[in-house]
Amino acid sequence: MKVTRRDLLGWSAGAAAGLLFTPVPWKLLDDTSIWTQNWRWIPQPTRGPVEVKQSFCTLCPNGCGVRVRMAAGWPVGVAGVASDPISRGALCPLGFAAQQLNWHPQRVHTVRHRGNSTSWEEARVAFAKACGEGKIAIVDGQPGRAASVAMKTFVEKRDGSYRVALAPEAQALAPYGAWSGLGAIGLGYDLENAQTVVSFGAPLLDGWGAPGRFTRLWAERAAGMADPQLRLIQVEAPLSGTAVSRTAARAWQWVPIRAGSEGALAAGLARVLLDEHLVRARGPMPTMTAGEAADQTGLSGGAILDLARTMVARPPVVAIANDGNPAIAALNVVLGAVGTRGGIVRRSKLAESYASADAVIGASYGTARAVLIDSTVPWDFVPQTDAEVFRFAAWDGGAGQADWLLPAPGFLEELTDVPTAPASAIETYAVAPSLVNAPAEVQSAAQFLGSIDPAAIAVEKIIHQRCDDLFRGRAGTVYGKEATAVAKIASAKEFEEQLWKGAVWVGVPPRSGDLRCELKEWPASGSSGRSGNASNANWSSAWLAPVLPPLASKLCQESNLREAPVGRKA
Amino acid sequence: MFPGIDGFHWTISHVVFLSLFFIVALIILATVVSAVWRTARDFRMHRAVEFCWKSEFAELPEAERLCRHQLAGRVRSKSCGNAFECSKCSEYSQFAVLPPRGIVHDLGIGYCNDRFYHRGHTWVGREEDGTLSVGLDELAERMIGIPDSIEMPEKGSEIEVNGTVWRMKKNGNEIQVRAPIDGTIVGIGGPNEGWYLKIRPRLDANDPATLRHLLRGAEVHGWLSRELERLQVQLRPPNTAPSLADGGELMHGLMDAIPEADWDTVLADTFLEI
Amino acid sequence: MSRNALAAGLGFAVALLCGWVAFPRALYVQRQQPLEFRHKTHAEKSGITQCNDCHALRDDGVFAGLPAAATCAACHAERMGTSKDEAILVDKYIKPGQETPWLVYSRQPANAWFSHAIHVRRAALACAECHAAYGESDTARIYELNRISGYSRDIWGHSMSRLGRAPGDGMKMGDCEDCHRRHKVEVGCLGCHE
Amino acid sequence: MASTAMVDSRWIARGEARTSLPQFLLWLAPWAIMLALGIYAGGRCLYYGLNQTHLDNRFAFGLWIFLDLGVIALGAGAFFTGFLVYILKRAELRPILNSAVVLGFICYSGAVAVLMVDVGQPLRAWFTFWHPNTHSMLTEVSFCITCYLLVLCLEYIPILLRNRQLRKLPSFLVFEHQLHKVVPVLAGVGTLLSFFHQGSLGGLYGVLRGRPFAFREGFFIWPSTFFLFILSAIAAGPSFLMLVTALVEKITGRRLVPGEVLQRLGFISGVLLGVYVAAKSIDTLIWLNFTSPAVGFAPWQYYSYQPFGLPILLVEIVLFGLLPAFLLTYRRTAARRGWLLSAAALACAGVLLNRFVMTVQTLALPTLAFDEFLSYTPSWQEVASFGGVVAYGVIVYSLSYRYLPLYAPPKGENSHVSGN
Amino acid sequence: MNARYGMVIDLDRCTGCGACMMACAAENNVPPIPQASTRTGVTPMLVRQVSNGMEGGARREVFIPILCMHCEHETPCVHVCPQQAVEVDQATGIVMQMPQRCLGCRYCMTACPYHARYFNWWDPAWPAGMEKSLNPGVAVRMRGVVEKCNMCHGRLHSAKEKAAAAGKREIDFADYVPACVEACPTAAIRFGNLADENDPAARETHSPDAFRLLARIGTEPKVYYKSKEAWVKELAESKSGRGPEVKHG
Repeated sequence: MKVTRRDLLGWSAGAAAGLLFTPVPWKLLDDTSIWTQNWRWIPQPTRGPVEVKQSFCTLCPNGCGVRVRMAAGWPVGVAGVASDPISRGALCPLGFAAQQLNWHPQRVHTVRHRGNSTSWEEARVAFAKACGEGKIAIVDGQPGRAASVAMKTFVEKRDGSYRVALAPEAQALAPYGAWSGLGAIGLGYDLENAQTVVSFGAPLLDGWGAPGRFTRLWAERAAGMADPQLRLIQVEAPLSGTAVSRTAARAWQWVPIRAGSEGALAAGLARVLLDEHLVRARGPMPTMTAGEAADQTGLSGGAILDLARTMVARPPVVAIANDGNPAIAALNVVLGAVGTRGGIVRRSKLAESYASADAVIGASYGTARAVLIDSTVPWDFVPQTDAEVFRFAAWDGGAGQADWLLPAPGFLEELTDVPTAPASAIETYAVAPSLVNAPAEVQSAAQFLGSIDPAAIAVEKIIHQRCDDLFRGRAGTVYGKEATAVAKIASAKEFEEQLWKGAVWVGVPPRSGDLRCELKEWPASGSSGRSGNASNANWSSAWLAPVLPPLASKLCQESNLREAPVGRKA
Repeated sequence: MFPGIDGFHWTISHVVFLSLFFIVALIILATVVSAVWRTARDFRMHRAVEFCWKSEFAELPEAERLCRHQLAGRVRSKSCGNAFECSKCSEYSQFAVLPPRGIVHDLGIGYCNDRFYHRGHTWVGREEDGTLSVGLDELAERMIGIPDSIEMPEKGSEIEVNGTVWRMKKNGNEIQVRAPIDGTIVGIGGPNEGWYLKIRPRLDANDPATLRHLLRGAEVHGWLSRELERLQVQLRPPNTAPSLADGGELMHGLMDAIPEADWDTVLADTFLEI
Repeated sequence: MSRNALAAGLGFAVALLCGWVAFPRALYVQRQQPLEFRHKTHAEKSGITQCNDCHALRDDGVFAGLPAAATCAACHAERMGTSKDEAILVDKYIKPGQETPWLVYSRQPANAWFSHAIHVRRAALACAECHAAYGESDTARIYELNRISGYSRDIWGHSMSRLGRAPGDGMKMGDCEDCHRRHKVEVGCLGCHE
Repeated sequence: MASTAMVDSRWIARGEARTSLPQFLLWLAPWAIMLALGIYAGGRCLYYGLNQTHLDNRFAFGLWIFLDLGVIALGAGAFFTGFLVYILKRAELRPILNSAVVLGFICYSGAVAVLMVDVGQPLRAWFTFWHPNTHSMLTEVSFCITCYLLVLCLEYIPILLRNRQLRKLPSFLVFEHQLHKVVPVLAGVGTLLSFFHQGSLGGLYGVLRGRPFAFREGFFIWPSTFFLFILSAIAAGPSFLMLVTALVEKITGRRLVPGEVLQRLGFISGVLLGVYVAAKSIDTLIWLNFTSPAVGFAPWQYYSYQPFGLPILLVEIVLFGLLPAFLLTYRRTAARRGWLLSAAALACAGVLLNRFVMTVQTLALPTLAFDEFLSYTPSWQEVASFGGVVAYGVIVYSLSYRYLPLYAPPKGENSHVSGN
Repeated sequence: MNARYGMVIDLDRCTGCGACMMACAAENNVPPIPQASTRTGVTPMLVRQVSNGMEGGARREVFIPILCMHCEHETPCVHVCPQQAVEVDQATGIVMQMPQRCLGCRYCMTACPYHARYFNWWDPAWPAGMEKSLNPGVAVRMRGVVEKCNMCHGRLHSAKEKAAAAGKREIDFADYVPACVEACPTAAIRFGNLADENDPAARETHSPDAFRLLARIGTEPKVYYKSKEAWVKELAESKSGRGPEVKHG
């Protein structure tokens, strides 16, 4: 029989009705919604056992203690260690996203020679050849590590030179080093005992030294207090427009001056202090009069006088520069803040001395055949030399400035030790075990050198040796779960074990009078390397890794809080 | 939504809101279901065709809805309000007259006085065996000539008065012929047999209700003459005045002769389609 | 009319057939476990009777889930018997130090948080209340994967209508809620979701 | 081609003069393109997500929500006319009833379509029904709009089935007839539903205590905007109907409905508009002087941001409110077609402006002291989808006009009313 | 005894370093979307910089961390959500956003006066391999849903589980510290149970320096702020944008 239109109509009506009595529509509805909740293309966290491990963040010389949450062997979260005397539980914002760094798109995975990828063997041969042909130089970013020792010994054996790229805080200390003839290393600010801190553009609240150090100090002794026990006076030019830097915004007092006139103000202040006999006549008399200073800084003479009075009102007082500006150092001499409690102090007995890497630059070291740059050196350090440059780096900071780009271990991928942070008043030592297996293709500079010179000592050995020495020194205290005097620790082995578990050795407080700066006349206001503006030097630019974790880029992108530092876009 | 589903709370607002919703939903559902059900019922009770006819009848042009008595000249002007169901008409009886016999040829087309004519241009004739034969009247036949195709119903199928009983195609026009009476098909003929269908009426052939609604005699004359007028008007070449009522003989195969005419309309008016 | 009814009835029947018979087959794709695991045999032969002998809670309270290959290796470092499944386990996974890629019947979406510690330790629920008597089974069931949602059929439960399910058959949110309702436990959304 | 034209003519009710097929297609073509573009844009939004739009976290609602509010307000003509014809038995409005239903259908289906693109997870939209939060105005809206769309479909079917070819199927014709008989019930339900969701759309903003610009005290659970939206909608609905009818008459060059019908519509519209404007003014005063200061917002400051100055408020109340209300009700002006239509246009503009202000200004204004005043410009995808909906409306309406008896109520109407 | 978790944020201590934002994003697996901007990003914790509008030495700036205020009363987002994707947890007082229930209508975002709710405009994505660094305690949200601060409920879960494993009913409060609180280098954020009068956070809410944003709207936020500076307190009660001008980034 023939199927009519009407039959089809009836059929489909029946079918439609029937469908409602089957699971089809309901199940599909349910499943599609579950599907939208678990789209296959959405990344899912890895399942696996979660554990918490301790180590130290070595992305900058301050070496803050970190508590790392590990899932299935991968770091998934970073937090501070409250018991850590250096960071006091604080981290810089970047630290909280550091677990992402090892996956950063700009991670260096292959040995590259002038842009083309090649092998470690090639690099080794090339460097060995260079060593044979002429002098070599090694530039270190975090001096005083075991690795530094290894590099130093290697290079000195070959009559080369070991140089250091200074952290900004250390640069500011250079003048005292020069005047005292001690070298910049081993000096620090005794902020813990200061009452008045005059910062000439140093980003004290925004990435100066270990993030936890001054901010905590400030929070406990200054924040929100009408009459704080710690007075922070920020001398600084306003940022673009009317905005001010974080430090200036939160300081007890902000003294806005013309950009670049820090030196003049320092001189002016010194002049006033001496003229008005606000300090016991000490040190050189600046040639500059208060009037001239007023003209240059854009402050009124009265303002400078008031500032001078405020400074000495609450001793001890210390001035902190953001660069190696000698005028500010001289001001400290006038204030008598050098070598005294709450001022600039000499902390180190153990520290190795070294020369600043700036010396690599220019003719003085033009004869170098090869320069090896450790991965701890900030990316913006570019040696002006025609020598063959071997650059170790975990992340590509952009531009083939180096002839050789050598993949170095990333975040927590390498065993290292953590020497005293620059600008710290007290000596510290810690061991940062690696928590993540480094990918096969990476090598640290020390390992690289070791593979060239069989006689070189392995980092592990040096660390062991140092622990031994520290234990024998019998001085200081170990801060683990609780604080224990070294003297009370039974054996070197136990001491070392504690350090490997994340404890920090803290040396004895500095004695005043260990540091003396004799200054005949007022120094010519040295050209300041960086403009004394805190915004230019904060955690994101002072930080050594050339890239930001994606989350940090996110912060810059999705909030008005911070500008992305140039060349640090992830 | 329902108790036991996450998010259902026995709170006033929740219960009130949902019950309101369900009431509304039920009402909507009920209306649809009732409409469907009543439709089905109409079909079950064979009222569909009748109903369709009524609704279409209402939309037929005035000229097609004239009362048979006006056609026969018994009243001046009267249009039918019963969709040609004369048995339902109160005034019918007063005009009841028996027609004369014999074939008449006074309009140039013939019609039989002993046949009963439906306005859809079909006729019904009595047969000896008590069945009724159904055919196309001469006007329709001449108009269509030889149809390109004919689609007849199956033997034994029921037909209902005014329902479509068979379809014909001519030059791409579909023609639906309306059944003149109720009944069962007992024989299938065609153009050549002179009749198209043999029908056993639902009621007895002699039952007045069977044929009462159909035209006879004078009514047919009046009706046909009107139809011819209409044709003349509709088929006249554009921009010429309407010719006289007795516009000569109606030729065979009109549709082939004047293809350019608006046959869609003409056929519709002829076979009472809307 | 009757003819209409016939057509409609036909359509209805066809729909029912497709919906109840063809649809489930189309929706779920069947997967074999990497190897046949026999709970019963283990219970009998090795005297491992407690579920948490293998499916243990870690010290931090997190459920370890299926035992790692290492756990199996404790006994199956070398072949003990002749079964080919054991051979697969030893040669394919334990020896090369690979984890066995079990297909987890009760795997929930990442956004659902379930704590065995809370349900087993605090509420003292028996494993079977959710996992049925799978512990006594002596075969690794076929794993049925929902093509759309990407989860095991065990989540919806084996009866498509979800009617008359055995206890522990079905692990949808509604099932959790029912149990919570029975035990008068009030948890908000975030009690179980991440 | 000829044969196509012939087939096409078979679908047009006999005796209805319609333009030739090619001309009709020519008219449809641009709209079809627009619609295609809209579908493409909407598709992108569904496939790539809403990053295709220029909406953002502050401007969570934008052009689309404005479109929804707008068309739904204008579509109110459908339920209101139905209400007048079937419930209040105003038979004189019957001629435009069909057209009203089709317009309503277009507006609501368009709105729902856009909503489905606007939400981030359309596949989960049914959660609203499965786990409804009955405190949310949006729940009320979703429920009512869905039901009412259903009602509109049911009201549309009879018109559809009166198509010349479709009606040839006896089952269709009979069904159409039976459906037609229950339409009054549907009209009643529709009225109830529309009443509520038009209101809830207003409530949507009125309940936002976090947005003092929109927040209104109210009566029982409904903020005053609930009632204002209903009023404005039923005021503007007839005007819109009038405009469309007039437009169609202009385009087709045929007089479709007797002038009195339009005047009647205009009068109703005018009266309601007057009531609305009065209510709105009172509400605004109360809000400016009590509601807003109570939560610590100095009212005049809402209007201190350009372009949303005080003028906008005045335009809405006077130019788009009082003026058309007068023009529509005053006999002399109402009698003049030109005045009548421009007044209707003003009324529609008024309700659109109101919806725009409620959506955009509410979100643009800062709430926290340190917020910025934000603006936003829709992306081409948003605009295209918007245009798509308009095109969809034009196309559906044109087709309905060509093939369905929109303005010619069946001669046999009586047979329907009396039933068989 | 139901808890009412809340925070007191000492604005005088905030240096605007952004550690809280980072820790929050890392803890909650918030994706770094390359195309996202200040208006389309997802920052459940957002530090905003506001100045007193003065020039020179008189200028003061303050950093205000904005997160979900977990409103106690008339919670705006809860009332508007059409499908109960937002609810106030009875046990903790946390206002909970359920991305899996959300259909992305964004009505809650228009309702929130603090702009503390964020829409996922993009599919979540990380550089290749980086998904290994995702926090297993929190599920990644899919595109097209709203999210906000859930007070690190992932940590609450582990705390509960730990307690249960140890056979305890109540969690050890030390185990439940939201990421931002943990991260703040100056300990400016104090987290606690406001229902417990002995809780230091609860006590701080009564300090004369404590205030809440837009308190007059009457939503009873459970996030308090604290500052000794008068002009900062004035920010709390918005004068509809007539407050101190804003730092544009």
